[in-house]
Amino acid sequence: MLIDFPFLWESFTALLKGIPLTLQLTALSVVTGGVLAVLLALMRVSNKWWLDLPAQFYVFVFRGTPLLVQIYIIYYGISQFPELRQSWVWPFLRQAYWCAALALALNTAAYSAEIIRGGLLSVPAGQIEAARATGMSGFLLMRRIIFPQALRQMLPGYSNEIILMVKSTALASTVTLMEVTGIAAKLISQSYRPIELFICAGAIYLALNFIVARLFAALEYALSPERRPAPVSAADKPEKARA
Amino acid sequence: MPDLANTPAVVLSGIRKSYGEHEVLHGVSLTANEGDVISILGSSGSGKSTLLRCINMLEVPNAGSVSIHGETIALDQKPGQQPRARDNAQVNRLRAKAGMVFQSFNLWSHLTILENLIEAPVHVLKRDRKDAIAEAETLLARVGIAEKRHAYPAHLSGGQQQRAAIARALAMHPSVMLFDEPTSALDPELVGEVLKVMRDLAAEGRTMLIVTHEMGFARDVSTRTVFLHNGVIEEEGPPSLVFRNPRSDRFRQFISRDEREAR
Amino acid sequence: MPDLANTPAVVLSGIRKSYGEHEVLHGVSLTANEGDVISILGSSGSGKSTLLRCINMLEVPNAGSVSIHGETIALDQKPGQQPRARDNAQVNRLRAKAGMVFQSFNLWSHLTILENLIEAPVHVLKRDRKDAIAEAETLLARVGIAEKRHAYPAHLSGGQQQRAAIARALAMHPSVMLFDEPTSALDPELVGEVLKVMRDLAAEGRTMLIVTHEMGFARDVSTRTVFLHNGVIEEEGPPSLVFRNPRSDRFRQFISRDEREAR
Amino acid sequence: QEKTIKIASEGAYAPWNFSGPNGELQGFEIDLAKVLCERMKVKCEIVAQNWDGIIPSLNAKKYDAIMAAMSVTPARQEVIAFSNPYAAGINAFAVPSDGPLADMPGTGKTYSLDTEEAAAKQDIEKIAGLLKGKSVGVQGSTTASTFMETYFKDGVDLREYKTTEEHNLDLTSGRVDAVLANATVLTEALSKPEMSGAKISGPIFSGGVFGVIAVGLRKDDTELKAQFDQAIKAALADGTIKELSMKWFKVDVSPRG
Amino acid sequence: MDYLQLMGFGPNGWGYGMLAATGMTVAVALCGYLIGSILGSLGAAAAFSRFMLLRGIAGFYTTVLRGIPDLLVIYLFYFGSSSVISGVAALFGAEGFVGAPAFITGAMAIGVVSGAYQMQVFRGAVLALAKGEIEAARAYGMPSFLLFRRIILPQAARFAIPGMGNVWQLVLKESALISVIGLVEIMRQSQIGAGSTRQPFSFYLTAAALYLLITFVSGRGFRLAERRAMRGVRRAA
Ligand SMILES: Nc1ncnc2c1ncn2[C@@H]1O[C@H](COP(=O)(O)OP(=O)(O)OP(=O)(O)O)[C@@H](O)[C@H]1O
Ligand SMILES: Nc1ncnc2c1ncn2[C@@H]1O[C@H](COP(=O)(O)OP(=O)(O)OP(=O)(O)O)[C@@H](O)[C@H]1O
Ligand SMILES: [Mg+2]
Ligand SMILES: [Mg+2]
Repeated sequence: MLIDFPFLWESFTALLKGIPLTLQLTALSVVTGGVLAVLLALMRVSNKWWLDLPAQFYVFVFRGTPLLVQIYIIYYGISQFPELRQSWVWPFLRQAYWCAALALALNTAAYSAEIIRGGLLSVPAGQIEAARATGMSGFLLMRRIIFPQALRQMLPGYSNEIILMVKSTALASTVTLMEVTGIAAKLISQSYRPIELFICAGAIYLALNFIVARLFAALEYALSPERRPAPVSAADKPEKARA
Repeated sequence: MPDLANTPAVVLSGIRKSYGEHEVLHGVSLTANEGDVISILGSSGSGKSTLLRCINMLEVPNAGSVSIHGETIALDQKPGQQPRARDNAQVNRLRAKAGMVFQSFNLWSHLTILENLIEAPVHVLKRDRKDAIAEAETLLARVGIAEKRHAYPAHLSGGQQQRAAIARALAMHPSVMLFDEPTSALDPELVGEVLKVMRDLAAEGRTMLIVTHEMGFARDVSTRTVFLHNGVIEEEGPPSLVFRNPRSDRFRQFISRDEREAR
Repeated sequence: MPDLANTPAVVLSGIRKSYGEHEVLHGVSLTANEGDVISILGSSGSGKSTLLRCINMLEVPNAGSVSIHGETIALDQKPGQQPRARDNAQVNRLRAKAGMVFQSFNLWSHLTILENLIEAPVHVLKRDRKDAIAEAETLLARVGIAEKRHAYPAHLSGGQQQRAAIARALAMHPSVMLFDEPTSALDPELVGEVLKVMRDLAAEGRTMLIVTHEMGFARDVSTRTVFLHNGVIEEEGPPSLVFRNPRSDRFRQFISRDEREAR
Repeated sequence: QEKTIKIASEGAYAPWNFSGPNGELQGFEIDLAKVLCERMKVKCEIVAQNWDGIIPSLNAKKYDAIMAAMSVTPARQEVIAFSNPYAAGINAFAVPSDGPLADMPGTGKTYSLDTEEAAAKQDIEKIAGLLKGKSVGVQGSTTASTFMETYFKDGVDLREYKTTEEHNLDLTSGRVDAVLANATVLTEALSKPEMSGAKISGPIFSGGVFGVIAVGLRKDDTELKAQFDQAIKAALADGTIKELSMKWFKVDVSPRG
Repeated sequence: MDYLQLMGFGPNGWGYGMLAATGMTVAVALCGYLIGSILGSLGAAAAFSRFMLLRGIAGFYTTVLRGIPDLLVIYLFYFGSSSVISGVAALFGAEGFVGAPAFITGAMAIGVVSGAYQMQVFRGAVLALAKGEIEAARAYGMPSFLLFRRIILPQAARFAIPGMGNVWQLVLKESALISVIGLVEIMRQSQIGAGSTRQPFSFYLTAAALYLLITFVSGRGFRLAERRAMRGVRRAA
């Protein structure tokens, strides 16, 4: 089979137009989902059943069902109730954009919560006790001791999640949003050359995700100085701002 | 504010602590007055670390009470449940006054040694960062690891870690100090240095509870010696008294071994 | 098989080890004959642990060579790269002969104490599981923690962990033993017990290299004392000689402190 | 020895082709396939295949023919061949029955865009006026979307959905003001209680961009194409197709001319 | 027709079909997950290797397979492998579609993709291990594989299990994509049902319930595994 370069190029440029929407949805869901995930993870490790149980249930439902079904239910399902169509949320939920963002955020929150929980559990008890012994607790303890250590442990897993989110935005095309996959599906239907279009779309996702993966690798490196060989001449190392 | 001159720094009364079914402390009572230096002796597994950890509520006792500077830590004891402190803010406040050196050091692995030292002063005591750094450097110099200040704990030798842990506790200017075998990883020379530091602190009137196997220190520096055996205090008193005239057979045996070894 | 009677158990020659640019060992040479008990003294940070860790290649030296029972460990030294052992199988074989007690114990946290003891005998030496358990229980009884055999390391006191670590090393029947401050967390009574165990082992003709701060042990039990200072051997010889007539000023100072403390 | 040919259908597009609870395929095209195979004197096996992979799998020789309500379009013709048509695509708008669009011009009429384009265009223009600023849902990658893009280029907010059920749901929820879809499929859907609030409005269109529906075949499989062509011609001639169409759709979808 | 009848096991009920599809989902997901575990642990081992080439391969694998849409991987596997196999078969005179069975292709494709994710999970877990305990194992002469099996794996499991649970969920959902190669799993069956009966909610909600059921059962397993892996870990007061 001869490769049809003009066609590939044409498809590629058409697909590029979907990138802003893909990125917007990713950013929106990762940020809001991330905040929710931290809360859920804290509830999970709180040792209080009345916090743990709801969080467990949330994770169970949102991790347990396909994102497609979640989008479907949020977009098509809720709208079947006339009461909701009268309420104040309708101006938002009427729009596919907010429905997709909401579904993506709720979904990633469940997955991220588990990743964060794993990170929190990996912090050695002794180091937490040392912090408690100085009078640290609650948010301060979390921010200064637990989270910085949990963070580097969970980065690889979290990079998985972000990359998945970039790819999951593709499902937004099921609710009429024209992001990269939506455009690809349209072009496929016009040209019936799925392989070529998938390769173009694949290249775009790969490029986006490559950037995500590199960013995470760089972050992991930057956050783990103690895993590297000792600093050479300690004396003249500039002091790091860690305030 | 209770009257400082007359209230004891630490009062433990009837402390019991169990892990599962296994009771480790069977009702320990102990009073440390301001300026007391109490050395806690005892064989391995007798509950020394557990006792220290009960003082700052890292282990919440199953029974008994802990007071620091006259303030009793409120505990909740529901039957069939793990006991817990009622008021976290209170516990945190008191903890900030009680510096602790852990038996296993527990330095924060994601922070350099200097950062380990300034972490709590800056963030818990809200001390000025510059001042905290200056003081930390003095402390590090005092324990002889100034040149390691930008190293991470994982890159230090055992003795260096222990000294960093001591310096970290001192950086908090605690009024009560809980030291769990603070010289175990040090060579005799450094043991001497560290004991000197502790003597100075004692002279400043700090209250100290020190778990130690250094009989010399227990004898020479401490104002009181406590011998813990199987979770009860078997012997207690000024070292001059208990070392010369032990009432308990177990303690006599304990120190006799030491005497034999030391010669 | 080299002639056992004449080949030394461990030969280190010209060992250099750097972390980054910081050279910790500046060419250390040391020979331990079969049955030697070598105590390694030195102040904190002088490189004692690093030296022990070089013997079983936990740290691969940047220069120099290590031979165990006459077999030299083959090293690859490419310029600009971390040095590494050429033959992993060889290293593993020799390691299985050299039992090690770590300064920080390093018990396997996911295994109970008993499981810790039988892990390597069963899986590395392929010893029969039943036999291994029987022996492990004897060893645990010998160090006094038989009743903790089904506990996990995190639930042991410091001294109990250290004893478990010693028992774990002994369970391998190593012909060479590398002990890094094996009594640091023990009370004087137990120090006595453990030193007795080591004396017994010495009597059986095992070769031992022991980093220790117990001057008494160094003086009384070891056949040779090595004083490490800033990464070089400053003093070496039979304890009867070096303790009485130290050639190096540094060593004289080092032991003088101890003398003063001990009285 | 009888040859066996494999025919793929989607199995999820009632009443053209759909599945019973136990996976047995039914529908207009399934019946038709059986008739055609009988006439071609070959043994047939009908398999269900997800729409997304239906053309690539044909070219990968996973099966030999597609009968899945697939319209003949130039783009598809670039990758596969088509037999003679066996049905015409007829499409219509559906709208909420209590809304302003309930009685659009031309309701009840049928236009062929091939032969009656001028008349059709008059109504289309009026409808375009009504639809200005409104949103219309269509199934993506269908002739319905092509139709909307051709005749309602400006002023209409066109939304593309994966399936017809989905745009029907949005019609009930009010997210779109109208949908355009295959009339047979719409009629079937509107017969369900969930969609009792909607109705067909405006004329039914056929021909033109809606084109015709035919068997999809591999380009190099000329022999099979000839067999299908002949069988379809015969089935059209003797009214079999019309009969099946009336059975399943209640209207005749046989291609004209 | 009411819901119970629709999803029931009567002559007009879709119950058996949905059940069979559930079986397919579980089977493909399980096989894919296991293949992924093997690839993931090999990948993680390679990522820690001292050979630059191995590290490079591992990095390439995880970046590319996580980076491209999963559907593309499945297409490449399915059509790629079948064109190769068909080509070979044609040499021997076979005609038509010759390919690896769809099930194997699907499981392989999912395995290769999930391996890339599992590799990251394992890598993170290994980084969290206590270095000293690994050194202890080395010091006792444990060769690499034994060390991996006896010490690293059980300890890494502590930190890996939450992430592994995530990947399992991912694989479960990903198995829906294999419908493009002709396997009927839960989502495809629901789509068929929705398109055939025009009752999408009944089917998609049932699908969600079935996934939740699988999640519930597997969640039990993961919880047990986590409890076992966490033995001997002390949690801070
Ligand atoms: N992984 C490492 N990276 C960088 N420097 C290290 C590392 N390990 C040890 N060092 C440094 O090497 C020197 C020697 O360390 P070593 O652990 O051998 O000391 P030691 O003699 O055992 O001391 P101690 O009696 O305190 O245990 C120390 O200055 C230490 O800071
Ligand atoms: N988290 C725990 N869970 C169960 N048992 C524990 C736990 N911590 C300590 N123990 C047990 O409690 C007893 C007392 O332990 P503790 O650490 O107080 O001893 P110690 O006097 O400090 O001994 P050492 O001198 O060896 O440090 C020991 O028998 C120990 O096994
Ligand atoms: Mg202790
Ligand atoms: Mg050391």
